[in-house]
Amino acid sequence: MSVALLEGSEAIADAMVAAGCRFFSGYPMTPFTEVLEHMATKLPEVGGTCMNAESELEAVGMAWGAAATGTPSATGSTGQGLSLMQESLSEATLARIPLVVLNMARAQGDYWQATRGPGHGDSRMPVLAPMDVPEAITLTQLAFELAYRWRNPVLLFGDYYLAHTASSVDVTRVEHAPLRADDWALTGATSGTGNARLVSPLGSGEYGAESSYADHLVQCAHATEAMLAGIEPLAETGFCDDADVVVVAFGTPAKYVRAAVTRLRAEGARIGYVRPITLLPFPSEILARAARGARTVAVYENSQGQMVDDVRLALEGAVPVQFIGRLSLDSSGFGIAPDLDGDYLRDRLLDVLNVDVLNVDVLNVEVLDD
Amino acid sequence: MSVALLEGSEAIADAMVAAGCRFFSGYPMTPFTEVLEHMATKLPEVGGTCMNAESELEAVGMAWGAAATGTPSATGSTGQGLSLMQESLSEATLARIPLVVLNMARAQGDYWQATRGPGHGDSRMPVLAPMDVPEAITLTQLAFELAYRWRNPVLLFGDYYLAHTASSVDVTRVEHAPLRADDWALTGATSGTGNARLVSPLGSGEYGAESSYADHLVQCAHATEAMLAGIEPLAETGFCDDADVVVVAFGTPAKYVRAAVTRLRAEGARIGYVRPITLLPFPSEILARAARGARTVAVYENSQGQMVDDVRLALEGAVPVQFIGRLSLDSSGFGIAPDLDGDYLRDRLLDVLNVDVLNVDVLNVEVLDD
Amino acid sequence: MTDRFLPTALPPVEAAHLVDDFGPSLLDVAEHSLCPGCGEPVALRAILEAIEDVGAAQRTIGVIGIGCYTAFANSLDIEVLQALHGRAPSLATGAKRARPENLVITLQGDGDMVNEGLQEVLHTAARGERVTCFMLDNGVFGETGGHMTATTALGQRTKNTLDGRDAEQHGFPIRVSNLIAELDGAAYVARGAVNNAGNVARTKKMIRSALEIQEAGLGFSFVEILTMCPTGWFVDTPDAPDYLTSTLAPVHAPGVLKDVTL
Amino acid sequence: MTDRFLPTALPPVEAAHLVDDFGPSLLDVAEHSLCPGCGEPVALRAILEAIEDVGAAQRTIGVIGIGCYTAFANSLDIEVLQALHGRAPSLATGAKRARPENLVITLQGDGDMVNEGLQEVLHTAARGERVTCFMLDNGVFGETGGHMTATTALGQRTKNTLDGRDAEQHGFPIRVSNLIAELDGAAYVARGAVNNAGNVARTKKMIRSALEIQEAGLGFSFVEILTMCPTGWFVDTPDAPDYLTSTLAPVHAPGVLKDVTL
Amino acid sequence: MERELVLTGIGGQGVQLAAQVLARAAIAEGRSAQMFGSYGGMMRGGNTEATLVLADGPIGAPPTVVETWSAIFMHHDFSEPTRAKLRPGSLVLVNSTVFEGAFDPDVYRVVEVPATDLAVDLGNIMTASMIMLGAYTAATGMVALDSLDAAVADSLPSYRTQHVARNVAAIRAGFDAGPRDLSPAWKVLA
Amino acid sequence: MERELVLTGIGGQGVQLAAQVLARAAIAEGRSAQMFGSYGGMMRGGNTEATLVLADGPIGAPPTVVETWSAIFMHHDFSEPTRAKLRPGSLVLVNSTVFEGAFDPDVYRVVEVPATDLAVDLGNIMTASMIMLGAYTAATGMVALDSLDAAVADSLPSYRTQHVARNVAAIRAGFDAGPRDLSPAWKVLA
Amino acid sequence: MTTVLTRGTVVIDVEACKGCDLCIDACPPRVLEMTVHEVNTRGYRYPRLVAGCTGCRACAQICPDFCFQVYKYEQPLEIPVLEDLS
Amino acid sequence: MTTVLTRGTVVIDVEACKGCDLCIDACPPRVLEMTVHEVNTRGYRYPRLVAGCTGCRACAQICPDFCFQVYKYEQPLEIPVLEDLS
Ligand SMILES: Cc1ncc(C[n+]2csc(CCOP(=O)(O)OP(=O)(O)O)c2C)c(N)n1
Ligand SMILES: Cc1ncc(C[n+]2csc(CCOP(=O)(O)OP(=O)(O)O)c2C)c(N)n1
Ligand code: SF4
Ligand code: SF4
Ligand code: SF4
Ligand code: SF4
Ligand code: SF4
Ligand code: SF4
Ligand SMILES: [Mg+2]
Ligand SMILES: [Mg+2]
Repeated sequence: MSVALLEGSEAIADAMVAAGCRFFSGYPMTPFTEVLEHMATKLPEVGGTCMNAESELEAVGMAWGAAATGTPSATGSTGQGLSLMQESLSEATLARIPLVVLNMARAQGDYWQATRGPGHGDSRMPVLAPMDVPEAITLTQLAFELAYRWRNPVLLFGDYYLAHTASSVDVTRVEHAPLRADDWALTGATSGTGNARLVSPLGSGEYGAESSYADHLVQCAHATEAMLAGIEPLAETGFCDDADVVVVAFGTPAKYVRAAVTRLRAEGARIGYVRPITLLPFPSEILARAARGARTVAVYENSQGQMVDDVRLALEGAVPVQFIGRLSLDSSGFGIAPDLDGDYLRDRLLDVLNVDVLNVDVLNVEVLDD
Repeated sequence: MSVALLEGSEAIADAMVAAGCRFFSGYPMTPFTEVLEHMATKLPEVGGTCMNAESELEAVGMAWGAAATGTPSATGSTGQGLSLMQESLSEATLARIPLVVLNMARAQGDYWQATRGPGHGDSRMPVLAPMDVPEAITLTQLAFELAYRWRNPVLLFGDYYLAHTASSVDVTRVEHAPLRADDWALTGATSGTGNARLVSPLGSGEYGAESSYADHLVQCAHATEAMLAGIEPLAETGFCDDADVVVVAFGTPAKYVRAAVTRLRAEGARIGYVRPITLLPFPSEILARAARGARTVAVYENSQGQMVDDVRLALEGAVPVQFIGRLSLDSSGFGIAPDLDGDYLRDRLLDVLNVDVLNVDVLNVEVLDD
Repeated sequence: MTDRFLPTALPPVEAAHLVDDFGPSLLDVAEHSLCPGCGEPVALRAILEAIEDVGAAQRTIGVIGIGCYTAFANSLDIEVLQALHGRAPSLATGAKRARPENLVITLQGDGDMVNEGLQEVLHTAARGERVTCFMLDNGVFGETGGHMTATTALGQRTKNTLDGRDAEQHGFPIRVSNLIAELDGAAYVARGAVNNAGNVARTKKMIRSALEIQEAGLGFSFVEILTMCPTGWFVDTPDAPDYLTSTLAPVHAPGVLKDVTL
Repeated sequence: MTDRFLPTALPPVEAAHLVDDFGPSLLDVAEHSLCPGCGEPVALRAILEAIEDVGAAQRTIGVIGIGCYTAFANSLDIEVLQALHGRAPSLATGAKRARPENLVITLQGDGDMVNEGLQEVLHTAARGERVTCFMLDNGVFGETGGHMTATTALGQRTKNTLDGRDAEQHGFPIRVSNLIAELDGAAYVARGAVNNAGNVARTKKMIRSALEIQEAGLGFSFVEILTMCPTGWFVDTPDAPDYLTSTLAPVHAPGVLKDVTL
Repeated sequence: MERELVLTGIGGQGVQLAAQVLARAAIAEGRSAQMFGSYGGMMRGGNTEATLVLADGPIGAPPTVVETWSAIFMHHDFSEPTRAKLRPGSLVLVNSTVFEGAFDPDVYRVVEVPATDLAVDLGNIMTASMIMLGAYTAATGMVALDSLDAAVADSLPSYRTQHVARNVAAIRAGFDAGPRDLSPAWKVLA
Repeated sequence: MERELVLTGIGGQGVQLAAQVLARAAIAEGRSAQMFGSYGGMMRGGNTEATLVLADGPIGAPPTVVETWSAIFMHHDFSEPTRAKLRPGSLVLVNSTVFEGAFDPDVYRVVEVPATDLAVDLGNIMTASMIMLGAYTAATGMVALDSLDAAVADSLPSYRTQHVARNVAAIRAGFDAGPRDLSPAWKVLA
Repeated sequence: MTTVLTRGTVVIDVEACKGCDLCIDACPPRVLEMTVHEVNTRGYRYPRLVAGCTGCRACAQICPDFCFQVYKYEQPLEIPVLEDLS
Repeated sequence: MTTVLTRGTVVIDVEACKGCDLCIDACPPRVLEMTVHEVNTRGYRYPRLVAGCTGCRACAQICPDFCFQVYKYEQPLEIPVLEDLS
C-alpha cells in the first residue's frame, strides 16, 4: 500500500480487512454508517461478506454466527445501537466468541457502557480508544488479535471526529499472531463423529463434561479476570515528571487536551497529561505513577463524567481528582463538541492551574512547531 | 388488608398495585415470570391492564406508551432481559418517562448494568435494593414516588430469593405524594389546541422552544445530576461504632451478611456492617462515616465484584477495601448461592478478622434471640 | 409574456371562498426541512386532514417513529409520543390500552417499521390492537442517506444499490401490508400512494376508513403509503412520481387488501 | 396372562435385521429431561434422520434457540451453535454466509421464533437465505411454565389461558408459516405434526424436502412442526395427540404451503 | 426471638405444604413467618427443602439459615445439607418409617415418628408430612393445634378443599403420637 | 513543524474540494496531512468549514485547531469562528469579490483575491476556491504548483474528470494573482 | 384575444417553495408554470398561475411544502388571454 | 389356541420409558400394552409386546424417549396365543 488521504471510517475499514476481517454486519446510524459503507465495498473485493443487516440485533447475531465458524468478524453501531446489542454482547462473551465491535460514538457518554458493560453479569470486553486515524489503524488490528487470543469480544471506541477526519495514512498490516480458531470453530467437520463441537453461552462442557451452567458462568468470570490481567494496559503520558497538574482524557478529546497542555507547557505551566489508550484494562498503574508528584489531577471527558471514577480508583485518594469536562454537542447531536473548538478547555486548565495569566514571554506563534 | 403469607413476587405485585400502578407488561423469564403472573391476576381486578408482551423490547415499549399517558406503569425482567431494554431505558430517561423497572436478577452481577446503565450516554436510573419481602413492599412504593417526582425510570433490584421467599406481610399503601402527571402526560386533550403536547427523548422544547437536541441532552444530564443529588441515599448500618472490620453488602446477601456479622458480634468480634439500600445514589457518606474507625472494609457480593468500586470511591483510600465475594450459583443458574448456605461467608469474615477461633464462651444456641 | 401570469401573492379580490389552506390545520408550522419533492409531507397532510374528517382532532395521540418524518414531531398540533426507531407500535399499544377512548395512530417509515421494528407491527396487528399504523414507504432509509430497506423493490435504486436492488445479492422485498392482511387481528389493510393528486385522494379515503375501523373498535388497521424520495432514489424531483409508479408500485400494489366491514 | 407378553429385553434370537435403533444416530445421549409425552424429541428425531438421509451428517451446523429443546444442545452429534432466545436465524445467516458449503439449520420453538424473534426469521426468509429453519410449535412457552405464545390457538389451554385463548383478551394466533410463504425469498414452506406415526412420516418427508432445497441453493426453507406439550396444555399424555388435532391443527393446518420445485 | 425449622424430603412428600400450614398457623396467632422452599428440578422424587422461620417481630434471618433450632426429616435422600444445619440441642423429628440413618440423642433432641406408616393407616400416604407437623406441634407448642386446622384450609388450592378433613385428621394423629413439650418453642422467655 | 489552514465559506463554493486538493498535493510531496470538514446541515448555502493541517511528521493537532497559521475566507457568512482562530501574523486570504468585512493588516498578513470575479472570467464560478488555492500556494509555497495538478484529478469523483483541466487552469490563474512567498510555509526551518 | 373560463385561483407562498415541480404535473388544466430564471430567496424556482384554474385543489394536495391556498370564485371569471402564437 | 403371524419384534428400554402411552395408540396392530401396576425404577408404567408385531417402526418413530429398537424377522413367525376369552 501507499500513503493516501483516507477518512477515519475508511481507514478503519482498511485496517479491519488488513487484520483479516472477512465478515461484517451493521445497521446504519451516523457515524457508524460510514464504516459500514466502506466495508460493503471492500469486503467483497477480498472474498468476504458484508451484510446490511435489518437491525442492530440482527447485525450482532450475524456477526456472532460468522465468528463462530472461525471467520474473523466485526460489527458495531453507535452507543445507542450498541444498547440494543447488550444482551448479545454479554452472552457472546460467555460463548467465547472472538468479535470486534465498533462504537462510533456520539460524544463520550458511552464510557460506562463500554467498560462496565456489556449488559448483565460479569462479562467484560477489552476496550481500545484511539485518538486519531493513524492510531485507529493500529488499534483496530490489535482488537482482532486480542479477540482471538482471548476468545472474547473486543470494543473499539471511536467517534464522529475519528470517522470523519481524513489523514494521510498507509494502512499496512500490523504483524500479529494468526487468528486461529481451528481448535474450537464450527465447520461441520466434527458433525457425526461422536464428538461434535458446541459453541454456546450456556457452556459447552469444556470445563469438564459434567460441568453445569453455573460452573460455566464461574469459569467465564475467571477467564474474564485472566484476560483483563493478561492484557497490557496502554496509555500515553507527557510532561508528567514535574507536573503540578496532570490532565487525563481519552479518544479524540485527548488529542485536544494534549495540544492544550503542550501549549501551556510552552507558556511555562507545570502541566502534563495521561491518555488512557486501553480503557479496559484501565492503565491505573501508569496513571498512578504519572500523577505521583502532582498537586491535582483533572479529568476531561465530553460527558458528565464517567472515566473520572476510574481515575479516582487508580489514585485511591493519593492525589485529589477534579472533573473539568461536561457534555458538549453541536446541534447535529453527532458528537462535535463546541467546547473543544473554543476557549472552554484552556480556560478549565487555567482554572485548575489556578493562574490567570501565564508567563506570556514564551508565547509565540511557533510554539507548536517541533 | 391483613397479614398474609405472601411470596415476594406476589408482595411486590401487591405493593405496585397499592402504589397506584395500573399498567404492567413483561415477558417470561425466571424469576421475573412470577411477578408477571401475579400482575396478570391482580391488575384487571383494579381496572388496570397487564400485557403478556411478545418480547422484552415490546414489554418496555408498551410500558413506555402507557406511562406517557400518565398511567403509573412498570415493567421488568431479569438482568439478561433488561439488557435487551437498555436502549429503551436510556432513552426513556431522556423522554422523562416515570417508569418502575424490576430486575428480578440472577445473582448480583447486574450491579453495573443497574448503576452504570441504562445503556448509552449519561442517563441514569435510581436503584433500590431491598433485602427482604417487607422492605420490598416499602421500596416498591418508593420507586413509584421517585419515578413521578423526578420523571425518570427507577429500578428495583430484586433476586430469586426475594421472589420466592414467602413472608407474613400486610401490604398497605405507604402514603406518598400523588403520582401526578397532569402537566405533561398525553391524554389527547391538548391535540388541536395549537399547543399540543410532545413527549420525546429528542426533546420537546420544554427547555425553550428553540432548544436543540444537543441542548436537550445537556439539560437532561443536569436533570439527572439534580435527581441523584436530590434523592436521599439510604443504608442500614449496624455495630459500626467500634468495628475493626466493616462489611458491605446489598440485597438478600446483605441479610445473610447481617446474620453472620450479628453472630460474630455475639461471639465477641469487633465487626459491623453497612447495607446500601439505594445503590444509586450510593450512600457514600453513610459508608464513609460508618467505616471511619475501621481497620478494613470488606465487600461481599454474589458476583466477581462490582459494588466494591463504589465502596472504594466512597472511602477514597481512607480505609483499605477488600473484596470477599465471588459468583456462586446452584445448578439452576437462577441465583441461589451455595456460598450463602454454608461456611463460605463466615470463613471469609473470619479471614478478614484475621482470627481462627473466636471467644467461644459467648457462643450458645440462643445467640440470635433477642 | 409576464402578463400571462395572474397575481398569486394575495387572496382574490373577487368574491371567492377558501377551499384549501396552505398546510393542514393540525400542523403548527408548515415550513420544514424535508427535501424538495419529498412525498412524506404529502402523506402527512392526508393523515392530518383525515383525523379532522373523522372528528378525532382533540382525541388523537400520534406515536412517531424515527425517519425523515420525525422532523414534524415538534410542529404537529396533535399530541405526539416520540418512539425510538422501530418501537412505535408497542408504545401505541400501551397508550391505547391505558386510554381506550383516544384515537391512537403511529407514523413510521419502511426502515422504521419493516427493518428495525418488523415484529412490533406484526404482533400488534395479530393482537387486534385498536390502533392504526401508517407506514410511509419509500423503500429507503431516507434519513441516514438513502440505503436499501426491507421494502426496496427489485431494481430500485438506493445508495447501496445504485444499479438497482438485485435479489441474489440483497434478497427480496417484504410486502408488509400483505403480511398484515394475513393476520386475523387486522381489520383493515390498504396501500395507497401520493405520487399524484388522484392517488392522494384515494389514499386519504383509505386513511379515513382505517381510522373509522379503530373508532368502531373492530381491530387493527393499517395503511401503507408509497412516498417519493427523490434524494434516496437519485432521481430528479419531477421524475420521482413516475419512478414510484414504475418501480415501487409493481411490487407494492396500491389497493385495499382487507376490510372487515365489507 | 403373563405369557401373552413376549420378551423385549434383548434382540430376537431368530434371524432378524434391525430397522430402527433406539435414538437417532446423530444423538450421543438418548436420555433427556423433557416431560413424558413431549413431542419435541419426536420432531428432533425426524430432523436428525432426515439430515442423515440427505447425506449431510458431516456437514451440518445446527443453530438452536432457547426452549425445552435446548436441553439437546449438549447431546447432539451435529455441531451446535447455541443462539440466544429468538436470535437463531441471524446466527444461521452469519454461519451460512461464512461457510456456504455447510448445511445450516435452526431449531426453534414457537416462543423463540414467533414471539421473541419473529422478525429474525421473516427477514432471513425474505433475504432468501440458504438456511433451513425448523419450528417446534406447541403454542406455549414450555420451558418457562407453559404460558401462551403468539401461536397459541384460540381456545387452547395454557398456563395463563386456562379457559382457552380468547381473541378479545389475548389477540389472535399468528400462522407464521403462512407469513413466510408470502415472502419471495422462501422456496419451501411446510407444516407437519408429530402427533401420530403417519404424521411423523409425512413431516420427515417435508424436512427432507426442505433440506434438499437448501442443498440446491434455491432459497430459504422452513418446516413448522406441531408438537405435543401435555405439561403446558394441562392434558394427560395419551390425550395430547388428539388435543393437538382438535385445537392446534385447525388453526395451523398441516400441509405443504410452498414448494418452488413444483 | 426467632425459631427456625428446616424440613427436608423428596418431591411428593408434602414438605412445602407442611411448612406453609405451620407458617399460616403462626401468622394467625400473631407471629411473623418467613419461608423459603427449594426444589431440585422437576423430576419425581427430587430433593425438596423448606426453611421456615417464626418470630415475635420482624425476622432477621435470611431465607436459608446456617443453623436451625429444629428440623423435620421426611426422607434421608438429599438430607445431608439439612443435617449440617443442626446445632447442639436442636429438635430433630424423623420420619422413622422410611428414614435410613440416625441422630445422636446426646447432641440433639430426637423424636422418631413413623409418619408414613401412620399415614398409610389413616388411608393416605400423602398425609405423612401432616402427621409430622402434628408431632412437631406437640413437641414444641409452636402453635395451638386449632390454628393448624384453619391453616390447612388456607394452604390447599381450591380444587383440593375436599382434602382438608383428611389432613386435619393426620395432624391430630401426629399430635397424639408426638412427645408433649419436649422443646417448648416460646415458653422460655414467655 | 505543523501548518494549519482553515477554509470557510458557504455550501457550493468548493471549500472542501480545495482542502482535499491541497492535502493530496502535500501528501504527494511526502508530507503528512489531516483534514476535518464540517457542514451546517444539508440546505443550500449552509456553512462549510475545513481544517487542514500539514506537517513533516506525525500530526499532533486535533481535528480542529484553536489557532491557525493561515486561513482562506471564501464568504463572510458563518466566518466568525474562523476569524476567532487567527493569531497575530496569520496569513489571511480573502475572496474579495464577495467578502464583506476587513482584517487588520497590522495584525495579519492579508491577501485579497477577487476569486469569484476571476472564476467568472475563466468561465466557471464554481472554480473560485481553486483560484484561492492557487493564490495561497503562491503566497506560501506550501506545495509545488505541479503537485496540485495531479491532486485535482485524484480529488474529483470519476464522473467529473472532465472538469480537471478547468480546475487546473483556475489554480494557475490564482497562482498568478497571488503574492509570491509572502508567508513561506516551510522555508523557515528548511 | 380570447378569454378563459376560470372558476378558481390560488395564493402561492413562493418563499416556501422548493422548486420540486410536483404541482405542475398535478394541475389538471395545466395552469401552473415554473419560473425559468426567477428564484426565491433560497434559490429555488417556483410556480406561477395562468388563467383557467378550476379550484380543484390538486396542487395544494400534492405540494410537499404546503405552498398553496385555493379559492373558488362565487362566480366564474372569464379571463382574457393572448392568443397562443404557435 | 391359535397363532398370530408376527413379522417383527421390538426391544424396549423400559428404564428409559416415561409412561406417556404414545406408542400404544401408534402401533397399527395394537400389539403394545401398558403395564398396570408394574413401574420402572423411576416409577413409570411402560409398554409390553404381544404377538403380531409387523416391524413397522411406528412405535420407535413416536416414542419421545427413544425406547424402541425394531427388528424385522427374515422369516415371519407364527406365534401361538391363548384364545381371546371374550
Ligand atoms: C436504533 C436505531 N438504529 C438506527 C438509527 C438511525 N436511523 C435513523 S432514521 C433511520 C432510517 C429511517 O428510515 P425510514 O423509517 O424508512 O424513514 P425515512 O428516512 O425513509 O423517511 C435510521 C436507520 C436510529 N435512529 N436508531
Ligand atoms: C431474552 C430471553 N427472554 C426470556 C427467556 C426465558 N425463556 C426461556 S425458554 C422460553 C420460552 C421458550 O418457548 P418455546 O421456544 O416455544 O420453546 P418450548 O419451551 O415450548 O419448547 C423463555 C421465555 C430467555 N431465555 N431469554
Ligand atoms: S431523504 Fe427522501 S424521505 Fe427524506 S426528506 Fe429527503 S426525499 Fe424525503
Ligand atoms: S414443558 Fe412441554 S415442551 Fe417442554 S418438555 Fe414438557 S411437554 Fe415438552
Ligand atoms: S387548484 Fe387545481 S386547477 Fe387550480 S392551480 Fe391548483 S391544481 Fe391547478
Ligand atoms: S409542488 Fe410546491 S414546492 Fe413543489 S414546485 Fe410546486 S409549489 Fe413549489
Ligand atoms: S414396530 Fe410397529 S407393530 Fe411392532 S410394536 Fe412397534 S408399532 Fe407395533
Ligand atoms: S412412547 Fe416411549 S416413553 Fe411413551 S410409553 Fe411408549 S415406550 Fe414409554
Ligand atoms: Mg423510508
Ligand atoms: Mg413452545
